[in-house]
Amino acid sequence: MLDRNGIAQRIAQELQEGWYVNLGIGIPTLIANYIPDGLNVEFQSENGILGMGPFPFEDEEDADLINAGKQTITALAGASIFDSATSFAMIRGQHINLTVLGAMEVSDTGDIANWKIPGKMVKGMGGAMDLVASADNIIVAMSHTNRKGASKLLKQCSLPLTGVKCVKKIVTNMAVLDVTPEGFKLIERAPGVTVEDIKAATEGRLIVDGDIPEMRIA
Amino acid sequence: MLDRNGIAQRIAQELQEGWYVNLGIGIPTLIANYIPDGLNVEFQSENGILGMGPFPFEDEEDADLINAGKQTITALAGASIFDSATSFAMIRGQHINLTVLGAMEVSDTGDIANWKIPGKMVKGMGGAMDLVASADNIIVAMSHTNRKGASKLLKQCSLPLTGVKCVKKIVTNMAVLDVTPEGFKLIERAPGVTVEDIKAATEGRLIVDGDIPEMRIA
Amino acid sequence: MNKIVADSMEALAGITNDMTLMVGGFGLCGIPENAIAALVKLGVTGLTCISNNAGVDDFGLGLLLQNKQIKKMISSYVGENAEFERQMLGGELEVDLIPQGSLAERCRAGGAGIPAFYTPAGYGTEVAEGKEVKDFNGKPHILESALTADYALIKAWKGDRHGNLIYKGTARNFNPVMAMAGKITIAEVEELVEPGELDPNFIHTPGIFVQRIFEGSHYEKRIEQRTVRQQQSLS
Amino acid sequence: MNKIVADSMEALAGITNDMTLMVGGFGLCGIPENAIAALVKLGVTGLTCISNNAGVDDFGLGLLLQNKQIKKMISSYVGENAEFERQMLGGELEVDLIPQGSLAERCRAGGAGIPAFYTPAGYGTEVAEGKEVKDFNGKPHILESALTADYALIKAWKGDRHGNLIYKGTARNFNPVMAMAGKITIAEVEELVEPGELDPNFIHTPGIFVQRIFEGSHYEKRIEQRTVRQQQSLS
Repeated sequence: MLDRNGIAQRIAQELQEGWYVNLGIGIPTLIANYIPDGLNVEFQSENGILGMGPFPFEDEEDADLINAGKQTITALAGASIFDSATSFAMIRGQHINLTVLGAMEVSDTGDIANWKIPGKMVKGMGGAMDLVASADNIIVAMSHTNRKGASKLLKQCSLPLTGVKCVKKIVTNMAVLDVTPEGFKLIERAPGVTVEDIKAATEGRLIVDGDIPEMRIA
Repeated sequence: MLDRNGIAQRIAQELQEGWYVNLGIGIPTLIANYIPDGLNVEFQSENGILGMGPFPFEDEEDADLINAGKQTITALAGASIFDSATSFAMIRGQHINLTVLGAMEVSDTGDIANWKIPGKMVKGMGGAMDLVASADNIIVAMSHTNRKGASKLLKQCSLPLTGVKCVKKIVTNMAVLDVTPEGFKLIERAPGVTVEDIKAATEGRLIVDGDIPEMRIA
Repeated sequence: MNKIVADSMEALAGITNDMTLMVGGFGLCGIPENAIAALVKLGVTGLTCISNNAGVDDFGLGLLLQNKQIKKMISSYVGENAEFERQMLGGELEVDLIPQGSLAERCRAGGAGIPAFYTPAGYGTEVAEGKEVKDFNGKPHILESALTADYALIKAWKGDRHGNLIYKGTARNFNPVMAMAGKITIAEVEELVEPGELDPNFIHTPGIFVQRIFEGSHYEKRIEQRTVRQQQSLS
Repeated sequence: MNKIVADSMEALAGITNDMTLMVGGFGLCGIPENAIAALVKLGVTGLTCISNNAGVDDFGLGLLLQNKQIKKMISSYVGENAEFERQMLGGELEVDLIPQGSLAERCRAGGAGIPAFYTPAGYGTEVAEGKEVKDFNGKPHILESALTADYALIKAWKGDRHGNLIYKGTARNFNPVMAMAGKITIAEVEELVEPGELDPNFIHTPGIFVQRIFEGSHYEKRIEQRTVRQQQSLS
């Protein structure tokens, strides 16, 4: 089983040269720590920056320079700053090559729910609905099951949706899966996790086709 | 009868403190020469500048600083430069207080035609359709009749329209007229022009209500 | 043009109960601190506030919430504010949650004279309820309408008396689009400068979008998530 | 990121007959002079060009018209070009004239993932023919669709290898919105600078909208209407 950093590390392997990437709050944010050496990618944060750098050193924090998680950040050489409408023009206009975000539930048709638990959690969708509706390439980073052990990979989402038929790939603590017209297609197992484990933890349609390799994480 | 400068001078009297004004090509451009002393107005040109100043002195022309008529211009202190989408956001969003433009024909319901003579002149509408459709306050500056002596203030425009029911006021070489639901309402006569002259030169419905004063042009 | 007013209280002249206000900022970054403080002092109630977030319990729009001045919030994310959640779940506060990109674009549209536009964001979710749906390039989109406000309260870095503004860093965020969408836009700046000091080529918000401007004071610029990395060892 | 290509010919790689190109500029101000010259050399034909104007007879897009490379123009104003008028009235050239503001907004929409929007411009005119009409606030608006292009050819003042651009004066005009709307956007700049030389806070076009960039040469920057005023006497 992977921990949060392991999930981030595995997703980092999906990055390609020259990509613009939007990382959501939580596990996705950790991906920036695992960029392969020499690979040029730029991070966008939807509050209005492209070319986001690492967190600042202590005493160098600037209240006027934060990411969408409200964390203090830095700007790299070649960065640019813009307003919220321009930021979502980039997102909606499909100029972002990859979006990674967390989820509470994903359905085997690619629906995603991650913004609301009726009567309980009402934080809002932030930019998530724009991101999932617009991106050609969305990876969901999450744990395979919730705290009670119930699957988060479902036939149908039970929570209010963030977007429909949009998730293309899922990386969990147990597996890498593609979302296909036939359901979740198992691509890789996490170290020490069996196909049976994954079957047991997946409520939605699961396709297991031939031998499923174990992930390689450097 | 007024000449082109006289028409411009009369329209300049309509300007009010703090207004943003878009002046079309031709007679409207001349209005900038007649701003009353001490009155603060700012000129917008739809190719992307606010705070347009006078023409440059010789040898100070900048190819990267022109107005919508492609003339070299200057920028005043407090000017700003922006792209075409932002420029028309100002126009469409009704942030411009007054638009003045020329016309080939105006109808007594406020329709305007100024962009096309079928089979003959095909220059295009430029920004005129956006301007007339958006502005709350449009003054048309033109000669009362065409070169053949035919009225340009009509019951109905014969040329392809630029906009419908949008003109509020017309200043010609002969008169100042408001466009009202009942037709052209005569407000002022040009020096030396009689009400009868204006009646004869106006094809559309003309309302003459009481004594019509002569314009005062300083 | 001289749009300078003396202070935040003078800037707020004309704001009355039950009005709709836009308030710039993302989280606590780039919020009009002085105008919000003045609104608390003014005590107007029944406000509809359009703002990406709702501040935290004791800062930003949270101050207006504590003071029960807000009737309705139109936001995209309100997760940092316990009082907000309490009022909302208790039915005291109306809330319209809308996707962040749609919020930004609806403000811009309001300022740009575009009454409505199509976006894919929110299709198939509760955000789409009651909205027109239309396919473009085989993909469903929903029709979103423009937002405007009686007053927009925004914050910039520097400005001049024509109302020209520049912002600093990600404190820009929603401020430029809300400046466009306010019937009356009130800009507070950290520094008022003379016309001409701001290069016309690098102005973020042209003065035409701003009706009143004043120099704010005592900016707290609170950081919500102070996050740092370790200094590298010098070896 | 390194998006720098050696020259205009390399920048145009992939442009073939019958493609749709956006070309920045207003009149002759801010046009991509080097890319246009390279297009003439490349000799591709059947082009659909989206550009506010069509140049003059012997400069700008006029060069492509003379060379019969353009099948269709989508513009707002083409009054400065006799060859254009001849080809158009003679039926050799298809022309779609659209309001300037709608042209700018349709490009922005194309880049911003907004497939259509409502505008009052053109209602009641031939521009509205065949378009959906809808009333908002008692005023009729027409539905306009987004524009995109296979390639956008734009011109900026300075740029870096990430594709970040700044423009100078009113040479900005349509360039930023066309940069957004090109599937492949080719930017030519007067000066390539190192990343970091352009202040992130004052970049007009973020690099994400640009796929290729090169430093142009021999800019003629022709002035269409040289207009000057008299020097004041010194008395």
